[in-house]
Amino acid sequence: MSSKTSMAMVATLGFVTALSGFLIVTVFQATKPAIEENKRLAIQQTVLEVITGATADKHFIINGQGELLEAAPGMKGVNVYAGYDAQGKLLGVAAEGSAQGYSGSVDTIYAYTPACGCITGVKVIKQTETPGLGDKTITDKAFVANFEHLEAKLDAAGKALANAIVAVKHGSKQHPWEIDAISGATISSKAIAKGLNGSAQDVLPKLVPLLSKIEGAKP
Amino acid sequence: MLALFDKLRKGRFSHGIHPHYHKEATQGKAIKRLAFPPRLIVPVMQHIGRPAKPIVKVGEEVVRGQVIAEADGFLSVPVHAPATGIVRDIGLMASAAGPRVLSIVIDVYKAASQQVLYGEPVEPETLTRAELIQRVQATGLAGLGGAAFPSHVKLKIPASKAAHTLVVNGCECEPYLTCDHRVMLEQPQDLLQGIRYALRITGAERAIVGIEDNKADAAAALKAALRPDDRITVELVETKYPQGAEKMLLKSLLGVEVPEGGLPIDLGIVVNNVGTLAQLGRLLPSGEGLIERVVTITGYNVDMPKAGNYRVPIGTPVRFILEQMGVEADHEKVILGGPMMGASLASLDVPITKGTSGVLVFQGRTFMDGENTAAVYPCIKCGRCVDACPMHLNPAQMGWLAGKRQYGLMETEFHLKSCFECGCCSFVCPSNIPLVQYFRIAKAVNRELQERAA
Amino acid sequence: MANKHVVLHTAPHVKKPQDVPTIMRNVVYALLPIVAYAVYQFGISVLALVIVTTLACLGTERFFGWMGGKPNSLGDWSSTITGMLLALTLPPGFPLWMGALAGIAGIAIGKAVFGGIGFNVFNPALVGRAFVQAAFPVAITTWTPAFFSGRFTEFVPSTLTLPFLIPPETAEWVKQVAVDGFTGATPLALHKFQHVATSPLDLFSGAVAGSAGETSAILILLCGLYLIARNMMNWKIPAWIFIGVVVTSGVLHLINPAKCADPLFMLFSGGLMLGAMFMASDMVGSPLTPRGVMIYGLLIGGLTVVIRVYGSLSEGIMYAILLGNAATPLIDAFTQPRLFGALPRKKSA
Amino acid sequence: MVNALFTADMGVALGYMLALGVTLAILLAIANKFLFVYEDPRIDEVDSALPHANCGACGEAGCRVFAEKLIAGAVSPAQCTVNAPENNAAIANFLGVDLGNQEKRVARLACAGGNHVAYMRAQYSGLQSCRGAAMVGGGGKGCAWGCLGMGDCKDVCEFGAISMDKNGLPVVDITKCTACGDCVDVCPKQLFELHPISHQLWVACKNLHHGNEAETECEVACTACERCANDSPEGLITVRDNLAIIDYSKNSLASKVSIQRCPTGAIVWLDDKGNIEKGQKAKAVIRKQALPVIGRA
Amino acid sequence: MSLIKQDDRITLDTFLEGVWRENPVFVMMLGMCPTLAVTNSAMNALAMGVATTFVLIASSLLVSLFRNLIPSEVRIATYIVIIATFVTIVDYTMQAVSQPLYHALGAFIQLIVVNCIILGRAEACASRNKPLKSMVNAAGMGLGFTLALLSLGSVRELLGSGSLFGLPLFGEHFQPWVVMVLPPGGFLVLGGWLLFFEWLKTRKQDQVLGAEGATHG
Amino acid sequence: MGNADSITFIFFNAFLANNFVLAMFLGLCPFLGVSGKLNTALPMGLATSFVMLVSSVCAYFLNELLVAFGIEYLRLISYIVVIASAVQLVEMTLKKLSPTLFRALGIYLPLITTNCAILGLALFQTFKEYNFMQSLAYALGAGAGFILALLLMAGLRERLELAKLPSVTQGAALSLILGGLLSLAFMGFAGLGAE
Ligand SMILES: Cc1cc2nc3c(=O)[nH]c(=O)nc-3n(C[C@H](O)[C@H](O)[C@H](O)COP(=O)(O)O)c2cc1C
Ligand SMILES: Cc1cc2nc3c(=O)[nH]c(=O)nc-3n(C[C@H](O)[C@H](O)[C@H](O)COP(=O)(O)O)c2cc1C
Ligand SMILES: Cc1cc2nc3c(=O)[nH]c(=O)nc-3n(C[C@H](O)[C@H](O)[C@H](O)COP(=O)(O)O)c2cc1C
Ligand SMILES: Cc1cc2nc3c(=O)[nH]c(=O)nc-3n(C[C@H](O)[C@H](O)[C@H](O)CO)c2cc1C
Ligand code: SF4
Ligand code: SF4
Ligand code: SF4
Ligand code: SF4
Ligand code: FES
Repeated sequence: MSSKTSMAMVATLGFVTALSGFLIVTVFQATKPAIEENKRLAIQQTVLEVITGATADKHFIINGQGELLEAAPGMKGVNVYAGYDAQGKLLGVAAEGSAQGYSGSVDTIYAYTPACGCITGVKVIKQTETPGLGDKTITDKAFVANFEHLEAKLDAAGKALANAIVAVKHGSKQHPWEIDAISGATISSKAIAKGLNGSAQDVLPKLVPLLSKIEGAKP
Repeated sequence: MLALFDKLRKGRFSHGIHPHYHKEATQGKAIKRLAFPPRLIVPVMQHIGRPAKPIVKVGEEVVRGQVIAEADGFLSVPVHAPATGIVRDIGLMASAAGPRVLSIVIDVYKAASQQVLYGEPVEPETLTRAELIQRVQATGLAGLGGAAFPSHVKLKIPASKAAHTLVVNGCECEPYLTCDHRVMLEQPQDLLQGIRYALRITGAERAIVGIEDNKADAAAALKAALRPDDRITVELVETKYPQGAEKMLLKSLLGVEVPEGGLPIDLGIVVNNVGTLAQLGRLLPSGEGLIERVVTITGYNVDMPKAGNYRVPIGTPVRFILEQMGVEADHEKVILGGPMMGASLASLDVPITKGTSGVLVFQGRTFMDGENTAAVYPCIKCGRCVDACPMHLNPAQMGWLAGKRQYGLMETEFHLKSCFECGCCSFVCPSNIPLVQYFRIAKAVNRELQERAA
Repeated sequence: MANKHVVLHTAPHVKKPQDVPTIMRNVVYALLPIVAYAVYQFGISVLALVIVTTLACLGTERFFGWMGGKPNSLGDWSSTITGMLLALTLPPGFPLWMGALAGIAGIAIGKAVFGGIGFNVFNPALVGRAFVQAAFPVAITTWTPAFFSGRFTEFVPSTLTLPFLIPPETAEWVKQVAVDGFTGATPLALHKFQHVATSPLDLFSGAVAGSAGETSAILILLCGLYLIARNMMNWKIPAWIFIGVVVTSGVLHLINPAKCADPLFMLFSGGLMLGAMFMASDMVGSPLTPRGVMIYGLLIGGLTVVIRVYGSLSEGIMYAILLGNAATPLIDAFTQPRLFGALPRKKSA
Repeated sequence: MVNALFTADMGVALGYMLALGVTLAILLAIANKFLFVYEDPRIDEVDSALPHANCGACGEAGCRVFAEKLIAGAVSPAQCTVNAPENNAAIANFLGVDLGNQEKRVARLACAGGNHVAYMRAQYSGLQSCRGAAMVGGGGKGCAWGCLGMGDCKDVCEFGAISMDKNGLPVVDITKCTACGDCVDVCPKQLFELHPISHQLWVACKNLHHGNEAETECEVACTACERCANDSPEGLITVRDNLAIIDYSKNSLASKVSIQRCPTGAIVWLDDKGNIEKGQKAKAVIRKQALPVIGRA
Repeated sequence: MSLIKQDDRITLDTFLEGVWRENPVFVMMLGMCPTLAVTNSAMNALAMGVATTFVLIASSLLVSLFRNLIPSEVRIATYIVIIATFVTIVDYTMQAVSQPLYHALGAFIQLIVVNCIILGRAEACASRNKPLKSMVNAAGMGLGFTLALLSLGSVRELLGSGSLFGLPLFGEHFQPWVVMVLPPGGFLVLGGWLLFFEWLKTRKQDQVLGAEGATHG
Repeated sequence: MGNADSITFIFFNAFLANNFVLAMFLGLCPFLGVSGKLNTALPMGLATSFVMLVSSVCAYFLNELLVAFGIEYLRLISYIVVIASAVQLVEMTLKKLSPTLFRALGIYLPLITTNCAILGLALFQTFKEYNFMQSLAYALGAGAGFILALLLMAGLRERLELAKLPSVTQGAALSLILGGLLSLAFMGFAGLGAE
């Protein structure tokens, strides 16, 4: 193997990689605004949907020290999204939940309404459950109705939920903090309950003291 | 752990089958002599090795016991005239296997006394081992147990090896056959004499006669005839097919396994059939040739009152035997040998040879022992053949390969060569797959390919 | 015509009196009591289901035979077995059209594409069931109560669903007919999801929810013993499966009794008995050698428990058997019998 | 927009990509140097022009081996009889060697005893395979040398050159036959031989019985009457072991004269399409259907 | 380079080759992963097909343009860089156009890089032919791929969800066969198509044979 | 056990429940192409798993680099280029060290480069934000799963090679149907390891 071919190899690859780098950056720059807008819109839409009546939203992050910060790229912590009505009144706060379902994790965004100390809406944003079965958690009206008013009160100490949110077998719901599972998709239902419970147990104790701050930070 | 298991299993070999034996019809009947047929067909190749060379001419008169074809080298045995008569033809005649083979056709004199003229008596005790082996060859003896391997070759222990044990195979595990049984009962002295000669020739220290436990009377007869100074023991083994296969018998008696591709002599053992040794005991001192043997003649589903064991001149055509038995000429199947390994005949003009132990006539739906049909189904992978194969082969796998003509693979990966065609696998196969036939084909093809490559 | 001629045939000239149709026919006999008991338990819905699945299997078998220009293969009874076993693994109120689809799928993709009897690598009945389980996960986990009063005159509402349509909700109907305490969940699901134990007595008598044929373990055991006694089934397969189940669940039970039920419950609940006795023991999909059978059985037993305990599903025998089938060629390849008089292996395999 | 392109991003990205590309190229170049294994690129080229039937008709263990030997000059392209002639020509051209054309050879069958002229003496039942049948009492055919008609040769011919005629005799389509020799190997009665198509005089019989004895088993058997030998140039045909044998080293002397007086039509003339021509004196066979199985004549 | 001469002409076959005779999915069995993974609905199938076709054509063009400059040692690496560039472009474009579609196809858009069809075309066609011919051929391949994906996607969506391109076809009481949109469904439907084509082929052969037999008889 | 981020769960999930080949549809070309014989399937599986491990490690560090530079959009191209080079190095080494093995794997070695499973692994581990140990577990699980699927398939195909298949079922259709049935059987592993 002559060094000439080696040189040719290096030159070719170098040229081609540089060329492709150029192309990619160009495209990336060109599409970046549209993509970010898309992503933001997607989240906003979800938040506004899940918090009934909200018309504006704001993204906060609660960091490890329990401080509330306005979200900016690169920040670490728990995401919460505040939803306000046209008058700028805080209607609810949305947070993210996630748990393992039948065949993968089920990710949700749920709305916590401080007024009633309950969860008032849930939206599944990502799941890989069996189509036509596990995804009934999105389409089944009776199931979705569970989340019109799902109790999520803190206990006296304010460190955890008074009653853990659980899914129960279809038709056996008795308490306001229970979720009536979809028959045939108990596992997916439970995944949602588990996601809510896990997140609520963690987020609500931090969030509740901060509510007034959020209230103030109008959009 | 495994070794312990093996020890526990000594006294029997694993796998094998239990067919219906059907021995009742003939085992109680004493050996009788069959009449001489008008014409004998004597093939020059009745043994494994090189064919004998005819030394008589067409039209020549031969006397019973006279050598009519001489051995061609060491791995060959001479052929003697089974009856006094005139040589009518020397040409290609039908054989049990199919191909036409060179045979000497003798028209038997009706009026002749059929005295055995030839034969030069000797005192075996006075001869050296080499001389004895020469005398054994001269008798034309080839294994009567089935393979018809020249007995003198087997008895001559190669210089590199030594024999310590002579195993005498009195199992007769094939269904229907009882000729060895009768020989043990009626000629214990001949047999024991033959064993003593064989011990002397091979230099083995002891002899063990292995007999299946359904022939206890034969064992008793042999024991009764033993001399106190004999180094011979008689042992009963389980009645199970193929107990008589030498590898199985050695496993049962001695707990040893003949290594793959090896012979018993590799373990210092020589195996001989009781019929062979009984003949040896008679022929060696008298110097006669092997001109007749005991054959079981019986049938299934046929009316054969004369069924029994007969002393039949070598070369007697099957057609003549059936006529003597009073069996009509039309019948579905005639088998030379036992039902497990014997050959079904295309032509009744095939003669009895040194290796023929039985003539079986089957009639009607006799192919099966029971309710089955003969329809062949695909292998359902039941594993019965694997559990039946006494050689611990994988007949099912080989059967699949054979179905795709992958004969080479059968040999290199699945030990095709170790299959001794006992038929256990075909016997148990619920799909009626002709496994053994596949294996025979595969072996033949491989052999041809190797020959061609060489 | 009297022109009889000599017939030539290769040795051996005698045969053991058991051929494929004989064996298969006896399996049908052995299944009949189980079917009868299932009908007694669940009524005419199950009877209809058995008939439909069997006809679907037979029809598909014949259709593919005809397409391939092969002779009629219905006489070997194997498709009948497939149909009967398939029905026994389905819920009693399973819509008939889905049952038919399971039969068709089982024979078509489980057997016919491979060349018919003997060449299938997976158990056709289970292929059929796995297909509908994946296709209709709701219908196949909808259980109806045993011994309801009108069972000999009345179909379960879902049974008669029109083809291709969603079966009606049976919850209301179940409330009406059920003896109290029926929860619509199998003992395994109850244990797994609700942590409720079922009494052994109920398990034996079959007064629990479950597939049509899986509910009375004792009867299945007896019918299996018939086949074993007639030497038509390899008893080692169920035996090793039971050992696999008992050992695995025993260990897991000792470690965490809340998560894993005790071995006895494991053994007698769900479809294990039917699967081990009649489905894993199908020789076509199981290894040839005793050593292979041991590995196969232990694998199935172990997997069943693992899936029951750690998986998302409450019952694992069907998938365990299918996986066992899939592993069979591999097992066979590594458990060739040891040749009589084998020399020590010089070269590696 | 254009401005946005020349941000720092672009600089980092281009630098990174360049570095990546160059590093890897250098790595590969080094590896190439130390790990290089030379393989004649022509092997691939030639291999790609072969048919990939891996049939062994060329006598090698597969196409790739043949390609290697072609490069080495050990074989010539035309030895692959399966390939399209133009591809072989392309290979010869590419390698600059002679095509090495040989005369086309085909498989010829030395038996004419279909089931309408040859007697069966026993009914074989079992595996439908000539090999298998031949091992069971010879298969039941009267003539121990004759074709059993179960078509092992047909099954084994990868090129579909053999078909069974209505009397159960294989017929070779010589346009399809590649002389691979598989049928020669498979036939248990050794009835096939490979011959150049110029060998047109042919004895379609292997029966070693004499005269009547042969004819009672098969009506078209060679009876060893020696007429063909007598009518032919000296040494072209000899009768040995009751069978006429042609000495093909004298093939140039062969003509249709030899076949004319054959009483059974056992010796024939094959035209270049493989059609059979019998002599004038050969008895005409009018029977169409198979003979019944008869125990003994 | 090759023994068997390349033909520079662009014929209808240059295009049609990939559509039918050498269909990448049904005949050459290439690019199986996206074929099975994203065909659980017709829409996904179509999007995947179009995206792949774009990458196929664009990369064919570039490879063909540079074909004489690239040293054979870094041939593959270069092709891959070129392909990856276009895939990244498609990736970002799709994100900009529709988030839901992007999520449905998941990583499989990025995995177009390793779709053997594209590299295969680069190796077998683009590196040996002039740009236009390469592009025509690539377009044919892309069309063939898209059609194959569609034929899978529509069957799977039809049976698995009772709809086509999201439009419900069988009414609300239709019981979907969930298995069809699950992984086994992908394998089985493609297997089914192949069986069907094979059956058609043998039937055609039988007919031809039958006709021949008739003239001979 | 049970935690979705635990090493064991990641391993078993990639190995069985979300088997790369049978549930995720990755690496199908070699799965269908090199599964005809057991004794080529095993080396192929091992080679692929090895490359998976290598590329997983490469991808992990490469990603750190990309994030540090803030040029994540070059991820795809960097991954594939690095993987391709790694494969080529493995190929060259093999060719040098074991020409017989090289011959046996023949044209399939380059296929590893264009094997979705390799790139898929690298991309998924990045999407899932696995740390180094998790990535390793993921790669090992995926590799083991690939070998398992390949071996099962090869075993089945070797057996069916000897079956009397209907004329239409030969070849690719058969492999696909087998793949479908295997995938059906693997559905039994759903959720294995989850709480
Ligand atoms: C192919 C298949 C897919 C399934 N998919 C889901 C699913 O997505 N979500 C779910 O909760 N259960 C799923 N299941 C699990 C069963 O339906 C399970 O029995 C059920 O979740 C238990 O709930 P039940 O007690 O209400 O019947 C699936 C089962 C199968 C066989
Ligand atoms: C080809 C061949 C060679 C044999 N060579 C010897 C030999 O050298 N010495 C010997 O004692 N036996 C020899 N035998 C005989 C075998 O030991 C054995 O007794 C014979 O094959 C018959 O055994 P069977 O009836 O169990 O098949 C040979 C057999 C065959 C077939
Ligand atoms: C399957 C099988 C069964 C056999 N059965 C017997 C038998 O029952 N009796 C017997 O003497 N030989 C039997 N033989 C032959 C023996 O293996 C061995 O060849 C014979 O005893 C050697 O003695 P010979 O050379 O004197 O014939 C059998 C062989 C085989 C392969
Ligand atoms: C003991 C036994 C069990 C069987 N189990 C099944 C079964 O589970 N499923 C099935 O389709 N066939 C079964 N069969 C019948 C038959 O083996 C099956 O149809 C074959 O798989 C068809 O090739 C069984 C047969 C026997 C003897
Ligand atoms: S015939 Fe051969 S394979 Fe069959 S059982 Fe006997 S030794 Fe084994
Ligand atoms: S006995 Fe017959 S059916 Fe059973 S495994 Fe052996 S060959 Fe197959
Ligand atoms: S030529 Fe030979 S192989 Fe062909 S059919 Fe005749 S006997 Fe069989
Ligand atoms: S098998 Fe015989 S007929 Fe067929 S191609 Fe080969 S030589 Fe010719
Ligand atoms: S497309 Fe996935 S490996 Fe080829």
